[in-house]
Amino acid sequence: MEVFVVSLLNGLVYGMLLFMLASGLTLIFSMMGVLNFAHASVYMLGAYFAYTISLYLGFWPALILAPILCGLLGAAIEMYGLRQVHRHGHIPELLFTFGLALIIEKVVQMTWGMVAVPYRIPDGLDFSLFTIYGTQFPAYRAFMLLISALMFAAIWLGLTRTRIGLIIQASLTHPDMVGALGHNVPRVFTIVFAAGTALAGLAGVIGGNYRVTEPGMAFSMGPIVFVVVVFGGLGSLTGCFIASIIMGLIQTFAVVLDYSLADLLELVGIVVTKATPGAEFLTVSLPRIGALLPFILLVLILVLRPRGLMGTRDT
Amino acid sequence: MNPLYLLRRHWVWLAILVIMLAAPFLFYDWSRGRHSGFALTLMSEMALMAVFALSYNMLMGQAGLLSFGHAILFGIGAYFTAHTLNWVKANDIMWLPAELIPLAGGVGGLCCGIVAGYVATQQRSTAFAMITLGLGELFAAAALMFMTFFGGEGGITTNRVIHSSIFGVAYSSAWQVYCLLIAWSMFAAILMYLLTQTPLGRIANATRDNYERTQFVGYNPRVVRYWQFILAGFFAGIAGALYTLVYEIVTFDTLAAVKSANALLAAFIGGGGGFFGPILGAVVVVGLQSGVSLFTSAWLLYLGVLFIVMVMYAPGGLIGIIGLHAPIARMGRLGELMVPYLRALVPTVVGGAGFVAVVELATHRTIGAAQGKKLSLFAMPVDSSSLWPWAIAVVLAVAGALWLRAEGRQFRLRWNALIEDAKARGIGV
Amino acid sequence: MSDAAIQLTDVRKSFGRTEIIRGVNLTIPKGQRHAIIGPNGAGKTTLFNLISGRFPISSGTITVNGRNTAGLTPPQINHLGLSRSFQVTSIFPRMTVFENIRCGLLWSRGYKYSFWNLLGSQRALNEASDALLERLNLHSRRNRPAGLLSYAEQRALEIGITIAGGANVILLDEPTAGMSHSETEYAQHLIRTVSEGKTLLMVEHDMSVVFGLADVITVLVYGEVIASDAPANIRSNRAVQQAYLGEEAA
Amino acid sequence: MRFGRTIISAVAAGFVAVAALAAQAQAQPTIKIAYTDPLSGPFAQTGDSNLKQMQYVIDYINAKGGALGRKFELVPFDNKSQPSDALIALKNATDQNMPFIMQCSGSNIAAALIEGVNKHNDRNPDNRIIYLNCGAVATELTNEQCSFWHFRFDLNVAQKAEVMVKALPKSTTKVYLLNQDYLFGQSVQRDVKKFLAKNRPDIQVVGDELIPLGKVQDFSPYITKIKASGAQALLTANWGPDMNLLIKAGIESGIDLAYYTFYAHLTGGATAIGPGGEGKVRSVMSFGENVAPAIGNAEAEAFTKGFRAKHNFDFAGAVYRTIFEHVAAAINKAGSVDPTKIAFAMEDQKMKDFLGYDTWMRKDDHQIMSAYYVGVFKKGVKYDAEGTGLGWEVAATILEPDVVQPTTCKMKRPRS
Repeated sequence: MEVFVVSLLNGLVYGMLLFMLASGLTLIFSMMGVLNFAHASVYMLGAYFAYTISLYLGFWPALILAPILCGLLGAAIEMYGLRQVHRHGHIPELLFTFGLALIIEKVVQMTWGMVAVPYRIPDGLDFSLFTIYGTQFPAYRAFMLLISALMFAAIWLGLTRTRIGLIIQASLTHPDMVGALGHNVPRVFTIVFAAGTALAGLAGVIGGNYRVTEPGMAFSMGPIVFVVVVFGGLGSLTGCFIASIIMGLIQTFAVVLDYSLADLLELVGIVVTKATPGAEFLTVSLPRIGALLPFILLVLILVLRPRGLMGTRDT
Repeated sequence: MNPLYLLRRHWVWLAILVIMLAAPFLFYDWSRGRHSGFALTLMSEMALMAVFALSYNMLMGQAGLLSFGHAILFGIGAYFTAHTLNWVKANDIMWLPAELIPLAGGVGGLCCGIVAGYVATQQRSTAFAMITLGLGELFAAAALMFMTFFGGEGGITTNRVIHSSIFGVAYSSAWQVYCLLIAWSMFAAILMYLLTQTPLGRIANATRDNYERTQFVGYNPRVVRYWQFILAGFFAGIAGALYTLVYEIVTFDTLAAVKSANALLAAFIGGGGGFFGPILGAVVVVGLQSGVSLFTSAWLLYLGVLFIVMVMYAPGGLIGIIGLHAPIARMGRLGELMVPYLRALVPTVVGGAGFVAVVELATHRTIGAAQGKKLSLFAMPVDSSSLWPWAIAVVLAVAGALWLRAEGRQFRLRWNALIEDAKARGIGV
Repeated sequence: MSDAAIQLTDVRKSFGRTEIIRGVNLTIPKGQRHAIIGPNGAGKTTLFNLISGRFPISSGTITVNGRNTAGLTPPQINHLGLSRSFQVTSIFPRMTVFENIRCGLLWSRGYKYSFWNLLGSQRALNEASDALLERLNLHSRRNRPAGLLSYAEQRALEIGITIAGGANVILLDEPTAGMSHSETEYAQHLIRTVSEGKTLLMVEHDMSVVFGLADVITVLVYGEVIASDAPANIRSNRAVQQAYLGEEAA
Repeated sequence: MRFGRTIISAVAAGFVAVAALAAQAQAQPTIKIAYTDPLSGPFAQTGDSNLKQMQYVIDYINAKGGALGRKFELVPFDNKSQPSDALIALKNATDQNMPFIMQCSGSNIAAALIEGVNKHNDRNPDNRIIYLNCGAVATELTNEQCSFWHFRFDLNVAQKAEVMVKALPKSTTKVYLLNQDYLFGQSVQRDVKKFLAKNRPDIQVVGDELIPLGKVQDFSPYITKIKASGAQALLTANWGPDMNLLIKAGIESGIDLAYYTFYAHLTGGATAIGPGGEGKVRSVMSFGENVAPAIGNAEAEAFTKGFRAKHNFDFAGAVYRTIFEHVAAAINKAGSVDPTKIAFAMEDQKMKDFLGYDTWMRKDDHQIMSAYYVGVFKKGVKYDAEGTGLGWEVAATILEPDVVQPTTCKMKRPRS
C-alpha cells in the first residue's frame, strides 16, 4: 500500500512533466505534421534561459519571460525557416528541425559551457510539503503538478473558448479544411508553432531545475516525447494527456513489480534455468526494462491502431 | 552490344569504380611507400555508408517510407558477420571463402528485415516512421543488455584474416580490404540499381507516389513494403558486414539511432529522388564527420547549417541540383552559366569565410582556448581575445551575405531566362 | 447469376449514424455499359468505394464476377477482374507516363512482386504498354513525369491505368469531370473503344456522355435506387424527373 | 527559383572543409600523443574537460624538459563516442607515426582500440603504437582481453569495487545496488557483491537493480523502492544523467541514505547534486584537490592550484600526470621513441606519483596500481567543486599495495 501510494504520486508527477513537453509537440505535430526534432532542444533552451534570467531577476520573472523568449524564437523559426520548407514536404521539415537541434546544442555549449549549470529550485519552493510514509514530498513537485494542471486548463480553454482556438482545433482534425474556409493558414501555423515552443520552454523552466540543466538534456528527452505524442494520438490533447499519465505510471510501477517472463512460465509449471534456451531473455525482470516499456507500447499500439490512443486520424 | 555503347550507357558506374580505385593514391605516402591508413579507412567508411544509404533510400526515396531505425538491419548484419568470421576462424572452415563473408551480413540483415519488417510494414507514413523509431530504441537497448549475441559494451571482436580466400589474399592490409570493399559495394550498388528496374521496384515507386491507387491496380501496398524492407535489410546487412571487415569489431553503436540518422542524412543530402544521390550524400556526410571534425569541434554546427540551407534551398539534394542543369546542358549552353557562377562564388567565399571565422572565433573563445589550442584561421595565427579578428570576421560575413543576395538576384534572372529558353525549345524540365 | 458481372443485394453503408447507402439492389450483366446518375450526395462514389473494396459494407452482399467480395481487400477484388478509376485524378505523379501504364499492366501479366525480372527486357509487357499509350493518344508524352501532364491528359492516363490490367469489369468515376467540350467528346470516344466487350459501370454528370454511352442507367437518390432502366425509359421516368427537376428547380 | 543560393550553399559546405584544412598545425619534432574522446555532441563535456587538464599537465612536463629533450604534443581527435571513429583516429595516428594513442571514456571504444592496436601492430611491425588507457575501466581489458600494447592508468572496476566496499563504515549493514544495464554496470554489480561477501560478510544486499542506460527520466520510483528495502547505503556506478538524477531524486525525497558512487566527483556532478548532497554523497576517486592539503604536500597543492588559477575550474587529472611521468620515464629509459622499446621499459616501472605515493605498472597485465581515495561531499573544504561551495573531503585513502588484485591475463609479448 505504502509503495503503491508513493508510486502513484511519483508516476503522476513524471507524467505531468511529460505532458508539459508533449502538449506543445502535439499541437505542432498534429496541425502542421512537423516531426519537430528541435522540440526537446527548445525545452533545453527554456531551462538555460530561465537559469540566466533567474541570476538577474529571480525565478518568478524567469517563469514568465523564458517561455515568451522561446515562443518568439519559435515564431521566428516558423516564419523564416519552416514556412519555406513546408512546401517541400515532411521529410525536409524533419531535417530542418534536426539541423536546428544540432545548432541549438552547439550554441548552448558555446554560450553556457559544456558542464551543467547550477540552476536551482527557488528557495521559496525548496521545502518538503508533506511526508507520506516517511518519504518527503517536495513542494516543488506540487508546484510542477499545479503548473502543468494550469497549463492543461489554459490550453483547453484557449482551444475551446477563443476564436483562434476553435480554428486551431478545427485544423488539428482537418488541416486541409481551414485554408478552404478562408483563414490565414500561415498565421495560424506561426501561432501554433510559437505556442508549442513556448510550452516547451515552460517545461524547460520547470523541468530544468527539477532535473539537471546541461547540454545533453535535449538528447535524453527527445525520443520519449515523440512516443507520448504518437501514443496519445494526433489531434487529441486529451489523448496526449492520458498518454503522458500512462507513460508516467507504467514506468513507475514497472520499477516496483519485480517479475520476469521466467516467473510467468513458472506459474504454468515451466522452470527456467540457465540452460534453458533464451534464458538470458526470459529472466529479464520488469524493472530492468521499465524505461523501455514506452517504446514497446508505442510499437504495439501503432501496429494495432495506427491512430494512437485517442487520435482523430491515422498517424 | 559494342563497348562504346556500354561505355556511354554505364559511364557513371565506370567513373565511380575509377574514382574509388584512384582516390587512395592521392594520399599515398611515397616517401614511406605505404597507403595512408586514414584515407583508406575514410574511403572504406564512405563506400560502406554509400551502400547503407542506398539501402536506406530503397525505403525513403523509392518507397516513400521514412525510417528511424534502419541501423538495426545494419547492426544485425554486422554482428552476424562477426560471429560468422569467428566461427570460421575457430573451426578452420575452408569451404567458405573470405570473399563471400559479407553474404553472412546480408543474410543477417535479411533475417532481421523479415522480423522487424513484419512489424514495421504493417503501417505506412508517420506510423511506420514511429514504429521504426521504437524498434530502433529497443534493439539498441537490447544490444547492451544481452551479452551472448551482442557481447555487451565491448561488442564482438573478430579477425578478418581467415586464410580461406579464393585468391589467396590474407586481407590483413587495409588496401586489400579496401579492394574487397570496392568489389562488394559496387556489386551491392549495381544490384540495388537493378532492383529499381524490376516490377517490385516500380511498384514500390507507385506506392510512394500514390499508395491508394496501387491497391486498385492489384497490389497490396503492405506486401510491397514488406518485400522492399526485407531486401533493403539484405543490403543494409551487407553494409554492416563491410563495417565488420573494416573495423573488425562490432559494438552496439552499429545499431543505435546515430547510425540510422546518418543514413537518413546521407540519403537526403545526396538526394533521394535519383538513384545515385545517396552515394554522393554518403561521401559528403562521412567527409564532414570524419574530415572536418579533425579541424574543428564545431563540425556539428556546420552540419546543422548545411542541413538547414540544403532543406531550404535544395530539397532535391545534391543530385537534384545537378539534375536542374540537365535541360541547360542539353541545349549546350552550360557555358553561359560559368560567369554568373564565378560571380556568385566570390561573395560566397567572402561570406563563408566570415561565417566560419565567426564560428571558429566563438568556439575558440568558449571552448578551444581552455583546451590549450592555438587558433589559426586560413593558415594565419589569430588571437581570439582581441577585437580585430572579430570585427573583420563579422564584416566579411555580413558583406558577403548582402553581396551574395544581390548577386543571387542576377543569377536567378540569367537562370530563369535559360530555363524558359529550354522550355520553349521543348526540352523537358 | 453467373452472367452478372456485379451484383449488389440489399447493400447498406453507414458512417457513424448516417446511412449513406440504404439497401441498394443492382445487377449488372456481363458486357453491359451501365451508368449511375443522381444528384450530389446521392452516394454514387460511396457505392463505387463499396464495390471496389475501399470501404467495407455495413450489410448486404456484393459479388463481382460471381464471387462474394465480403472481407476481400481492394487488390483481391482487383484480382477478380475489377478495376476502377477515381473522381479526383489518381495517378503516380513522379513516374513517367509509360511507367504509369506499365504499373497498371504488371499484375495481370503475372509479375506479381517479382524482383528478379528486369522490366527493360520484358518485350511483351513494354510493347503492350506502348500500344495502350498509342490508343490513349499519349505516346508523345511517353517519358514525361505524369504529374506534369495537362488535366485532360491526366484523366486519359487515369483511364489508361484503369483498363491496362485487362479487367473485364471497369468502374469509372466521373471520367469526364472538368473537361472541355472537345475533350469530353474525345474521352467519350476513348471510353467506348476501351470498354468494348467489357462490363462498364460509370458515374457521370455529363448527360450527353451518359446517354451516349450507357445501355442501362441507374438513378441513385439519397442512397436508394429509384430507377434502373434503358436510357429512353429513364428520360421519361417520372420519379427521376422529380428527383432531378425537383432538386434543381428548388 | 532559389537556385543561386542553392549552389552557393553547397559550395559553402565544401569551403568549410578547405578553410579548416588551412588551420592545421605545423609539424615539429615533438613526441605526438593522439588523444581521442568525444569532443562534440552530447558527451563532449568529458573530452573537453580531459583535454584541458591533459594540456595543463603536458605544459608542465614540457617545461621540465619533456623526454629525451623532446617535447610532448597532444593531438586531439573527436571520436563522437563511436568506436569506428576512434579506429579512424587510430589510423590517423599511425599514418603520422605517432607512438601513442590515449583514450579515457567508454570501454566499448577501449575494446575496439585494443583490438585495433593489436592488429595494427601485428600487421605493421615497423609502425607500432601504444594505447594509453586513462579511464576505460572494464575489468576484462586487463584480464581476458589484455594486450601488451595496452597500458591502463586507472583502476579497473573490480579494484574500484573493492575500494568502495572497504570504504563502507562498520555501522552499515544493509546496502542497495543500482547500476546501468550494460557490461560496465553489470560487472560493477558482480564485483561489488563479490567483495562484499569477501570483506564484509556482515552486510546484507537488500536490493539489486539494473536500469537501461540513459533511458530513465524519473528516479523517484527507485528511491521509493530503496526506501522500502530499508537500505542504509546506495552503491552505484551510474554516470551522467543516470547518476545525477538518481542522487537528486534521493536527496529530494529526504530519505536517510548514503550514496557511494564511482563518478559523482567528475565534471558536472557537484553542480547537479548541489548543496542537498552535503555529507551524503561519497565518491571513489583517483584524486581530489583536497588530498594535497590533507597530507601537507605544498608542491602538489601548488600544481593543482595553478590549474584553478588558469581555468577557474577544478583539477581532477592527477592520473594524467602519472601517465606522462611514466611515459617520459619509459622513453628516457628506452632511449628512443620506438613504441616496442617504450612498452618494455614501462613494464613493472615503479614511480612515486606527485603526491609521493607509490605507483606500479604491473608487468603481468599492464594495470597500474596506485593510491585511491574516497571523497565525501562536504561544506567548508579548502577547495570546493565547481564553485558550489562544497567539495570532496578525503574520507579514506587506499594505498597501492591494497588495490592489488590477481589477474587472469596471459600476456603475449613481441619477440623484439
